[in-house]
Amino acid sequence: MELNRRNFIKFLVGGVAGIHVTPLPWKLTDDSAIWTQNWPWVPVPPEGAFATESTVCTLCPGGCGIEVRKVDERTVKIEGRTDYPVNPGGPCPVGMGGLQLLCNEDIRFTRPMKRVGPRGSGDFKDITWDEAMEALRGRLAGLREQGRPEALVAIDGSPRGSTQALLLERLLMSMGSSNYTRIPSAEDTFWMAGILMQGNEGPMAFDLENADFILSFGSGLLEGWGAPGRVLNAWGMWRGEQKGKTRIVQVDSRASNTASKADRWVAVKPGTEAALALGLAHVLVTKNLYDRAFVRDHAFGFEPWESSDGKRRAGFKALLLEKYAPSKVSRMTGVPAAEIERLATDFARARAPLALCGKGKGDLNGSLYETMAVLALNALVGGINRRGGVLVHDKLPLDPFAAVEADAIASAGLRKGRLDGAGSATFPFAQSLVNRLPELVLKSRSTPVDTVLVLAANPLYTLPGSGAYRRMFEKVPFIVSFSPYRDETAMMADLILPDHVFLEKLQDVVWPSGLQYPLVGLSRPVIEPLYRTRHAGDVLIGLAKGLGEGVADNFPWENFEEALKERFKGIAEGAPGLTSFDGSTPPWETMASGGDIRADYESLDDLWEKMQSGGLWFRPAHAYGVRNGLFKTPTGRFEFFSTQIELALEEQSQHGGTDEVLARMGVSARGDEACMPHFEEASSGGDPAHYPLILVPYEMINLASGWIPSPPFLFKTIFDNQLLKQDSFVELNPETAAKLNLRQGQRVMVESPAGRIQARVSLFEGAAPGAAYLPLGLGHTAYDEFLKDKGANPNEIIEPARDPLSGLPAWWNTRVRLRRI
Amino acid sequence: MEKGPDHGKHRYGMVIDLDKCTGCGTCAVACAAENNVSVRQDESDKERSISWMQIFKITNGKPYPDTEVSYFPRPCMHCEEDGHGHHTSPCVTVCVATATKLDPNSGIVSQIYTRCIGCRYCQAACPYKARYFNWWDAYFPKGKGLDRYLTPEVSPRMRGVVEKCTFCHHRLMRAKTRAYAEDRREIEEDEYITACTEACPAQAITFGDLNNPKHRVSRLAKSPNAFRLLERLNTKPKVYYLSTKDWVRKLADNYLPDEFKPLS
Amino acid sequence: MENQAHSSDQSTKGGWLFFIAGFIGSLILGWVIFPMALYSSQPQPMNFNHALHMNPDKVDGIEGDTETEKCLFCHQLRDDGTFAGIPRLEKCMECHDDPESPLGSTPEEKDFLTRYVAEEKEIPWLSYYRQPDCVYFPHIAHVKMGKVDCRTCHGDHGKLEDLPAYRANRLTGYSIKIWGERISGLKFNTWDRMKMDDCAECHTKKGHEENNACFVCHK
Amino acid sequence: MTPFSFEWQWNIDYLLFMGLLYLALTIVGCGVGFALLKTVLQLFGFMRERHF
Amino acid sequence: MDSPTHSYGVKRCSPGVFFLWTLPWLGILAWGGLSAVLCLWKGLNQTNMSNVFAFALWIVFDLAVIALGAGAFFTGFLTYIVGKKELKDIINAAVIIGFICYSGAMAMLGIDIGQPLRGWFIFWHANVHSMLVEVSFCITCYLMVLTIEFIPIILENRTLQKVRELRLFGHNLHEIMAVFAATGTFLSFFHQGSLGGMFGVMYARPFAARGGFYIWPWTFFLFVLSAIAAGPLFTILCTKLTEFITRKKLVPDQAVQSLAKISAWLLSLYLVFKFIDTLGWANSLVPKAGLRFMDFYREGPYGFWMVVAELGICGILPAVILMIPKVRQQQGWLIFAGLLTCAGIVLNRFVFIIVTLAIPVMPFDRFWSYLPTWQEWGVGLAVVGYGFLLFSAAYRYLPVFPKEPELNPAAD
Repeated sequence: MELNRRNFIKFLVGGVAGIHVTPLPWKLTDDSAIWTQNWPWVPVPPEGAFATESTVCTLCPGGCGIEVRKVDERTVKIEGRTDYPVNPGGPCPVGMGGLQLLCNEDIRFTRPMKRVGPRGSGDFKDITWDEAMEALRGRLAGLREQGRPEALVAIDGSPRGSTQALLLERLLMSMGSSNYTRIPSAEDTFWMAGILMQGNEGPMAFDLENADFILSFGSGLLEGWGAPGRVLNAWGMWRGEQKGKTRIVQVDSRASNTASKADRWVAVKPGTEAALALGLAHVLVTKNLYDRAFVRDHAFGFEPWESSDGKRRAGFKALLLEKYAPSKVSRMTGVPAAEIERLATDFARARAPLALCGKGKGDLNGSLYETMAVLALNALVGGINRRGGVLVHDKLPLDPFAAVEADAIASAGLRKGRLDGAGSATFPFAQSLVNRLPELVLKSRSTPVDTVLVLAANPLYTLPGSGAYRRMFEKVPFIVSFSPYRDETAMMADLILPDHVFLEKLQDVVWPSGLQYPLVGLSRPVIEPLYRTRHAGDVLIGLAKGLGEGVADNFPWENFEEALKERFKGIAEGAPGLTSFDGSTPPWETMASGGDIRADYESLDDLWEKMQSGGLWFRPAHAYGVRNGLFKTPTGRFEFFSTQIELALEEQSQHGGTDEVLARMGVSARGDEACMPHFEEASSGGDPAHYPLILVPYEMINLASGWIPSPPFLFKTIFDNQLLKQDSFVELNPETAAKLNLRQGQRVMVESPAGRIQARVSLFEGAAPGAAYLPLGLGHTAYDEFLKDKGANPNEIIEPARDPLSGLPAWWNTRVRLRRI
Repeated sequence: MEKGPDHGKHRYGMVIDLDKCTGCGTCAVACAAENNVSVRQDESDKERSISWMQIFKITNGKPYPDTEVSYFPRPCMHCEEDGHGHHTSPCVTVCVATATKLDPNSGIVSQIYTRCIGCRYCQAACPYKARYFNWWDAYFPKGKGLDRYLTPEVSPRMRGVVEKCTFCHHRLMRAKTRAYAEDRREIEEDEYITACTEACPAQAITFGDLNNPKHRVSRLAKSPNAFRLLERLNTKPKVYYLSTKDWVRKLADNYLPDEFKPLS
Repeated sequence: MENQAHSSDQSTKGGWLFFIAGFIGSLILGWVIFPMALYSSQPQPMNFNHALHMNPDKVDGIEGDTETEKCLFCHQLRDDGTFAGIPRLEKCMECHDDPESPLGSTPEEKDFLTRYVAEEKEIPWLSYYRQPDCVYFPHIAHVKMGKVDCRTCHGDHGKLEDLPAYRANRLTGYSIKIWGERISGLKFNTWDRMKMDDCAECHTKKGHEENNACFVCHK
Repeated sequence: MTPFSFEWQWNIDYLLFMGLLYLALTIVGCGVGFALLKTVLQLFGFMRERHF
Repeated sequence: MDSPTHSYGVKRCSPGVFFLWTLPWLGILAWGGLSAVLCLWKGLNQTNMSNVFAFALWIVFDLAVIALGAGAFFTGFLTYIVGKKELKDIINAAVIIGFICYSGAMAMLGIDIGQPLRGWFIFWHANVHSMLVEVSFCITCYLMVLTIEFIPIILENRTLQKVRELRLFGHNLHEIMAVFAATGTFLSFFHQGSLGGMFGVMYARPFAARGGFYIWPWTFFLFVLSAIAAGPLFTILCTKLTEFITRKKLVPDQAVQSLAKISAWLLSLYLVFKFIDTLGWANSLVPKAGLRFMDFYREGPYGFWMVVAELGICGILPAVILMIPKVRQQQGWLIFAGLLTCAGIVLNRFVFIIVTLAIPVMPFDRFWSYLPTWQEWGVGLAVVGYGFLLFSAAYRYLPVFPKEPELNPAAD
């Protein structure tokens, strides 16, 4: 009996036979399957107690109410709120995916940082908050010591009128710099048009839900215009309970979602919306369909008049009759004359017609004359301050803070005026012109700008002609970013003072854009900050305090919350409002009650406390139909002919003829026409012979297009003929593509005089012939793998002209050509 | 004994009004966020990306300027029949390991990831492409913090298994649990709705019990404008669509020439 | 290989011994060594005397008429019906509110007060009965609506004076309580095993076969 | 799956389908078992070996 | 050269030559092994399969290989049950080819499923209504049967014959081979059918769906028929290839002709049914789904030519060739027809798998295309390499062709 091979085999056979009558093979089979069910690398979300907290979304100026579902201290889901009047339901997809902007360490700055590598390299070093604050404080103090505080420039993208914006501007003023600039948005254009025609500083308020005929001039109602939660909800209502009662007509050059889903799509040549609006006005006049009572009693400059100097002035009506007959407008816009007449008739015959403007989402500014033309159209049908029209409001009674007390250094700095020339003779109506900064910095050898503070903005990505900003930032000595995100602009910064992101941050949401009644939301933090970030408001206050007496005196608050609460003094003392909404009757239904509202709070403290829980103050009341004393224009009337433009031109004409002034303002019209809404042919640097197509950047609701990055979830909703791997698609009409010999999916270079980007061709019957459409919101060069190098950013090749009169960038008229690669 | 399609206790279903739907994609995002759906670096690979609620874009194909686009949001249809008259859905009959079943009490087609062996037969059988295979492990790179938003109510999937829309059945469980806490056994119409229904800003989606005549869905599903996707295949989906537009209605199914009967 | 012709006959009988040796060897491997190797053993961070806390003579304040209600006093159902599981420190501190003054005199309590209450640190308990992530188990449906005793699934855990070590399957990560303590898989008590078939068996026995539908217990 | 599994349903589909599976397995098992047994018996001389 | 490991009275090449011959097949196996490891380790993302092409190259290989391996059960059936004695000369080869095909297919399926470690759920948690369960059950059982059928052949190896236990066991198994053959026939019949049934029951895929008898759609029977028509031809092709490579005659013509004749009849019968099925389907199920026959052949590379190729060139043509005894008896024509038939059956399986999935059902969906990755080719071709290797080894060491010594009398 030796252990030879055969016996060993027998031993093994015995073993194999034996093992099968033990649990081992069976349990291992079972356990290995169970192992695959519990792979250690598959995350197991921890259990805990569920809770929901409500707050307000600040990812766009729309300010939807949101509810955040939490498991213990983790936020797991964002949902819409039914007790918030802006959006009685879900928010937009960006808001829905917001948690991905909170819990992603690759796109966030988790602590203050200092640049160590070359600019733009993204090489940063961790520093402490003390070091960070001291670095910036030292820089600012240095500027004051050198007596050039005006070399401090801020680029701010926080919503207009928000406390954070106020504090930043205040810091600059206290320092002695008037160079506070803002990222231009549709709100700026609205503001200017409002001032010029209505004399009113309140935001443009559209009584959408009460209108029965909505004529939108390129406003992307379904692409995120205004407060998306509100507009989409209204849309559902128009197609639901109110089926057939409200008609929607979309003026657009492309079969966008809004155009397709509207009752009627009026296809216009890109950029000719103003001409169409004026053509409609012409029909209203010739067919006598306009509101004669309103024009007679409350308007100025419609009929001919004799001015004080005895000159006979033709007026708006004459301008319409002369230049905007349907046949002419048809040639300008490509819309058949008969359709113009029919549309005008339908519009005028509606009970509550409302014309809208603001290109796309309104994240970018629009054309001032176009906005004025649309406003004029509303006025012609008597739609100003009428139920279902454009409502005229005063500014919110939020406390503006006491005036800045400038010390000697500051006063000297402030006297030097603004670098960008906003408010100057050339740009009399602009408040800030960030688009002028690059040329100012780049043209001089030593830049007049020393330090730039960037707050809630990503100019390198979001502004048209972004290349110029990159060159500017390469030259500016010191850049400070408050961005919580590793965005393109932050990558250029020398110092990062990361802000909290929205769910960690206390913020006021001032009047969601386009809303027809005053509303302030309070976006409360729903979780403790995840990282070592700091509220930008607190940083600004801290900085001011660190800069010593002259500056610190203007910042009497301990922290942002205190400053914020102080602003609500105005609300508490002003017209009564409500701090809760039960969701039963929408405010737009009850608004007609006039001013008859009883405040549900007693004092500032009471209001503040109630706002902490409901996150809301609003005033669902409006004095419809009141027009007397409404308009704060020099004539006290709605001005079809803006006397303020006339005045500005006159003031300047001493320095040359009016024609010269107009030329400087970029206005091609001459004489009285310049003071009235009119159509200005888009000017573009590109020669149509070499650049045969017009580039139309368009926005999508399922991509964030402002400074906020898109949550990765959104890419599930992007089609593969919009983005495929690293390529975004340029939409072309099949006919246009055929002429250029391009096929679906083909890679092309989109070239403009300003640069070129790569894209693929997407054939779309709904694209206007002769135009090339590129989506905004793709083509990041910063952030993480989910966002970086995906698609192209059309801003890079846009050659922004100046919008006539407003001075803001005109980004809708760049010409391009496509080259196969 | 097999119960007929109408004889189960509940038959949860959905009605999507395509006239209201704006194609914004909030439903798809809400679904992904609610259900811990994995997001990959390249979501443009539509053949392999996962979107339980997938949105299909359709156009009427007419030349400029008569072009129109519309959208079909497509969750799992939770079919009631397999197309051959059996009271089971096309995917359920074929599943080898009983990983997917049609629950007779709720009408929901369940999918158990830990049971699924990943043979993908169900995907082949589903004409709606509502089923998704996990070609990769869920993507949560280390140290990125992305897994912090995962909800414990839905189990994250491992690679190699099929997943699909579940009508947010965990919300049904949530509602039931809450009802139990309040000493109730039955739940109300609004207590259980899916994440997409809740999220839709245009209120285009309605969810409820098709067996309950009081629920809005059972009324809407009987509307003359109501139709289902690929109805002729007799899979009896529980997701209905509403549209007044004939070209949209026509694209919901295959028709021989002259077979389609327009509404107007 | 040269003597193969007759070696086959020779080795036949002796060879069977090798066969039997192999057979018995694998029996030992499979029944004794394998189960020992498969499970890890980890002590709880500190001891908890269930028996003491459940004894009204020694500890009062734990209210409840029935055993189940007493269990639920600490292992609570939340207002939304979800089950809180092992109590958090907060719950313990409803009674043990002062780190300085113990209520009793056990060393565990002292340990608890100094190491956790004073430091405001949660005790990292190891849960014996946690089902895997794919399982949705609503306690409320069983305890409140189904009137199932805690004992049915958890056995006499509430009578233990000492917490046993936590043993987990090294391969699957399951607590040994789920698959069952006995490697043979035999089951004598309802709480011996908590696999799917056991849940289903109980549902069927109680006439709730509809609850064997997949989505009742899976998530 | 065995009739003891909770997923088992007492209907004709299961009986027929699983029945045939078990039948096939039984036949194959019996066949192999028979050959094994016969071999063992022949080895220990309880049965005569047939020569080919 | 005689060696104690070879059978008596046959000549085999030298170990060195044999080793060189195995090299390419080992290379393919290594490629397949690497692919398999990658797929198991990293997951199926290594392939180009997708949610559209849930089934792809591997399943095509599987179905093709299993259809071609049908020669084993059918020849076994003819030999042991029907009693066609002349087929005893080819049955061993048929069994080995069957074994190769089935074991290869099983291995490939093991990689193809997303969770191989849970594969046994098919048995433990079976859904008895799924055709794939029927397939799995029968294939697994049949693979057992094939193994049992293979064992006596292995044990007939000259060296192993010296071990008494093994010799006895082999003989005893061989004695009751008819039982196994019968069981195998039963199992194989059902899974060949249910493989077809798998597609026929996808009622919501109008391209694949079929009406049928009881629970079995017509494809069930078509697959059985096509498999038993093509399987024996594949066995013939394999033996002819072996004869060609070894430059020996290994199987008497009688056996080959007998099989070929049966195949010819079965193929013709299959084609008749297939045409009836296609016409019936095109005129009932297809219009019911709102489609027309030609709608399926409009998009992508899969045009009407596929129908012509599958049914005409690879169907009618070989059937005609094989039906005429004089033509069939010429080796060239026989091989040509065999190749066509086998290509036809592969094409048929391809159409049912890939084309079914590529054709969109929702009108607004689009046509997708698919190209396998090298990993997919690796795993697929590994079966071929494995087949060559195993068959070569069997030929070298086992009495695969019992008539070989007789047909090739030793020169010395």
